[in-house]
Amino acid sequence: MLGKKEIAQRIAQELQNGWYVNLGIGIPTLVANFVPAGITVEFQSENGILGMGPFPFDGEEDADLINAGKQTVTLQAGASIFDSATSFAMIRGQHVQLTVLGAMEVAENGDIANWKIPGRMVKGMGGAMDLVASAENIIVAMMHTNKKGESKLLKQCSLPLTGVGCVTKVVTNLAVMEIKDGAFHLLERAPGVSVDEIKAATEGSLIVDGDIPEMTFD
Amino acid sequence: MLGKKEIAQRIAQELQNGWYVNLGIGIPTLVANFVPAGITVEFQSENGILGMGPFPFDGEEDADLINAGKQTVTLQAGASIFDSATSFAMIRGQHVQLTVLGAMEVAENGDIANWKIPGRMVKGMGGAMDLVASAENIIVAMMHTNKKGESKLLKQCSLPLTGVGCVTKVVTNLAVMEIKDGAFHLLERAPGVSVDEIKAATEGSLIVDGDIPEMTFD
Amino acid sequence: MNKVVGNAQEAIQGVKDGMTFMLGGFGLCGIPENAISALRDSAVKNITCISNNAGVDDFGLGLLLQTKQIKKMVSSYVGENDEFERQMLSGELEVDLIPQGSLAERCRAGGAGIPAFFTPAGYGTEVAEGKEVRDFNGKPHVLELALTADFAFVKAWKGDRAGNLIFKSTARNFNPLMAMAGKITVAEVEELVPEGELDPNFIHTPGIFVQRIFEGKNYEKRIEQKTVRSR
Amino acid sequence: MNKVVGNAQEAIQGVKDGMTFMLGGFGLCGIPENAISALRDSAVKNITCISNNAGVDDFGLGLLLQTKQIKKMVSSYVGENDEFERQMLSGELEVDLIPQGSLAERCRAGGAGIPAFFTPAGYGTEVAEGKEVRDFNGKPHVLELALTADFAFVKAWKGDRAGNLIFKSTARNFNPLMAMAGKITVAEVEELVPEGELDPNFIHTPGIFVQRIFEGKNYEKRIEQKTVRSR
Repeated sequence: MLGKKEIAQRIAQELQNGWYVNLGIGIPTLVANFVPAGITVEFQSENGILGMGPFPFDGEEDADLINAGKQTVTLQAGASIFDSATSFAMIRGQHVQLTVLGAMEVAENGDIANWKIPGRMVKGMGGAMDLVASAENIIVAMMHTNKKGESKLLKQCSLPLTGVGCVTKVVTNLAVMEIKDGAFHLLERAPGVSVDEIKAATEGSLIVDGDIPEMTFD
Repeated sequence: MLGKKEIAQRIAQELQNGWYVNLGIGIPTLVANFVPAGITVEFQSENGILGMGPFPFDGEEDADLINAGKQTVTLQAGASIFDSATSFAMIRGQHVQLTVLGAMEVAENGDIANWKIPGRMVKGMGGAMDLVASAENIIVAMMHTNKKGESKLLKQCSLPLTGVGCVTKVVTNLAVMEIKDGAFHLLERAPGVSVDEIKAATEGSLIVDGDIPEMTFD
Repeated sequence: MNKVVGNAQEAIQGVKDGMTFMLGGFGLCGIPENAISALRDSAVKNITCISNNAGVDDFGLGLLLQTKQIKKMVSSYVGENDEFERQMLSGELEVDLIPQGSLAERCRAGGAGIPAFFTPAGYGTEVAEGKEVRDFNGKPHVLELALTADFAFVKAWKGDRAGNLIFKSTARNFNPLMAMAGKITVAEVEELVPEGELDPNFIHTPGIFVQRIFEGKNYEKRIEQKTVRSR
Repeated sequence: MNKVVGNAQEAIQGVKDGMTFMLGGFGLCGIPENAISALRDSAVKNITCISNNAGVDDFGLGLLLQTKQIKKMVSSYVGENDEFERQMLSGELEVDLIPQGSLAERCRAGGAGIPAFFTPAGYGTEVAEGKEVRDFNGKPHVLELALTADFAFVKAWKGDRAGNLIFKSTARNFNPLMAMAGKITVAEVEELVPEGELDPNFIHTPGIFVQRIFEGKNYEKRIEQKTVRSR
C-alpha cells in the first residue's frame, strides 16, 4: 500500500521531457518533488505562474508570490507571470500537457467529482472544471477508498460532477488504472497489494488483463 | 469652404478633457494638431498605442514604432503599448470616447461605407468595422461631394457598408451635421457657404432648423 | 491625464446600495485592501461582489461578510472562509460559483465588448444548467456571458497619474481583467509615480481602463499559507 | 526547457503544401522576416496565410505572393500591395477580409480554447453574411469562430531558450496572439538570451506558447511611411 508520497512518486514517472504540468492541491503538489533525473518539465500554477519552483527558504517568502494553493513559492529561471485569463487560455487551449488533481469520486466512464458535497461542503470548483474540461491527459491522485472504507472508484459518481468522461488515469494507494471503454483497466499493483484486494476496493468495472505487475520505484 | 486642415480643426473643437480618441487615416489624423488649449486627450492607435505623440524628428524615426497608418510616430509620457487583441478590447469595450474616420458615403440613417468598391478597390476594412460597430461617438470627416461632384451624404449608401446606423456627426468642407431620427441635421455652415449650397450638395434628408450659424475658429 | 484621487474614501465616491463590484486578488494576494476598508466604513449594503475568493474570516472580503454588507458573492473558490460557508449554507448569502477560468474570461469579455463566448468548462455539470450547449470540433461547449461591474477595485504595485498599472508577481491574477470590466475602475497602488516613469512596453493595465487611482497605505499583505523549506 | 533551433531553415521543418500559417506583424512592422525568406526558399505552396496585411510588392508576404506560393490570404487590410490586388481581382488568389479586431480576437480565441464568441463588428455588412446574429444588451452581435494554424511565425525583440518573448514597441501587434494559436509556433528574435535574463513579471508571451525559437539575422525592418517633423 502506498503513502501519499509514493502516489506522487509513481505519478512523477508519467512525466515526459518538455511537458508543462498543472498540479492540484494535496497529493498532486508532491509530484514536483519526484521529477525523474534527466527530464525537464515546467509547472503551471493557475493563479499565474509558469516555471514554479520549490518553497522559499524561511524568511524569504513573498506575500506576492503564491501558488494556486495559496502557498508561498519561488520561481525558476525562465519563469513567467501572467494574469488569470492568460493562465486559463493556456489550460483551455491545451498548451498544458498534463493535469494531476485529487478527487472525491471517479467513475468508470471517466467522470470526476471533487468540488461539492450538497448541503455540507461548498468550497467551490476553483480551476478544476476548466482543467478537466480541457486537458487531454488527466491523472487523478487519491486514496482508493474514503474514510468509511467505501470505494471512490465507482460505476457512477454520486456527487455533483466536476467534469464528464475526462479522467485518463487514476493512481491510488493500491493501484494504477487507465480509464477507457467505460472501465478501469488495472495496470499496476502497489507493492504487496493483491489483485483481489484491488477488486474488493473498486466498485466500478475493473478489467484485469493478464498478469498485473507491481509498481517499481527507483 | 473648408480645407482638410480646417475640417480637422473644427472636429478638434468636439474634443473633451480626459477623452481617449481614435483617429483614422487621412483628415482625421490632422485632428491631433488642433487639440484646444487646456484640455488633455490621449490618442489611441489600433495597432497598439495609447498616448501617441507627434511624428519624430528626422533621424529619430523607429521602424518598430508606427501608427495604424504605418507612419513613424512617437510616444508621449504616460503612453502604453499593447497587442492587437487588447487594442480592440479597448475599442469594442467602449473605453475610447471618440472615433474620427473618413468615409466614401454616409447615409441619413447613420450607415457608413468606406472600405470597398466592388470589382475595383479592395483594400480591406482594417479596424474600421470594429470601430464603427463599437464607438458611441463617431464623427466622419470627409469632403461633402466626390470628385465627380456627387453628394457623399445619401439617402442610402450604394457601396458595401462598413457599419449600420452608427455615425453621429459629419464634418465636411461645407458643414457640420448631426445624424438623428433618420436625417442630417445642419448645425453649422462653413464660412461663406450658404444653406442652399449645402442643400444642393446633400442628397439625403437635410433638416434645417432655424438660423444656421457659421463655424468659428479661434 | 490626471486620475489621481486623495485616498480610498474619495476613490469610492458614488458607491450605492445594491451595486455590483469586482475585486481583484487571488486568496489574499493582490487584494485592494484600502478599498475594502473604505467600503466597510461606507456601510454600503446589499452589494454583489465578484471576486475569485471571499477572503478569510477577518481579512479581505471577510470584513464585508462580517458586517453583512454582501448580498451575493460570485466566486470560484470560497474554502478559506468559515463565516462565508455559514452564511451560504444558512441561505443568508446568495452565491454563484463559477469555474475560475470562466470567471476570468467573463471579466475580460465584459471589458472587451465580447458579450458571450463558448467554453468547454462546466459542460455536463450543474454549472451548465440552463445554459446553451453547442458542439465545436466534436466537443460540447457552454455559452457563458460577459460580466461587468459598477465599480472594479484593483490593487497594483506601481501606477502613474494616467492610470497605467504594473503588478508584482502573482498579485496580478484577476486585477488586470477586472480593471477592464468596471464602469468605474479604482486602482490602489503601493507606489504612485509620475507619467513617463513606467516603461510603455511593460504596462500591464493601460490607463484607459482606470478611472481613479490613489496610493494606498498600511498594506498588511497577509500570507495565507506560509510554506518554507529548510536550508 | 530548450527550444532553440539553429536557424530559419530548421525552424520551418515540417511545413507542407496546403498548410495554414499565421504570420505576425502590422504592415512591415514586427514581421518574421527570416521565416518568410525560409518559406520562400522552401517553395512550399498552396498555403493559406493569416496575417493582418500582405506586405508590399517586394517585401514581407509580398515575397510569397510574387512566387505564387499563397493560395489564400486571411487579412484585414491589404492596401499596400499592388500584386496582391491584381491577383485578387483576377481571381488567382482567394481572399478572406476580416475586421481587424475580429481577426485579433479570433487568433487569441484559437489559442485560448474559446471556439467562438460574439462581437458587434461587421453586423449589417457583408462580413456577417451567413453568420449567426444575436442580440445582447439590445445590440446585434455576430458569432465569430476561432482561428488556429499549423504553424505560427512570430517575431520578437528578445527571447530566451524556454521560448519566453518580449516585443519592442508596436512590433508587438498580432505576434503574441498568433503565438498562442499555432500548433507549432516558431519565434524568431533579434536577441536570444539565457533563461532567467528576462524579468518574469514582464514577459509578453510565456514560453508555453512557443515550440521553436532562433536568433534571426539581417533584419531589414523596412519603414513603409517615414513621416518626420522639422526641428
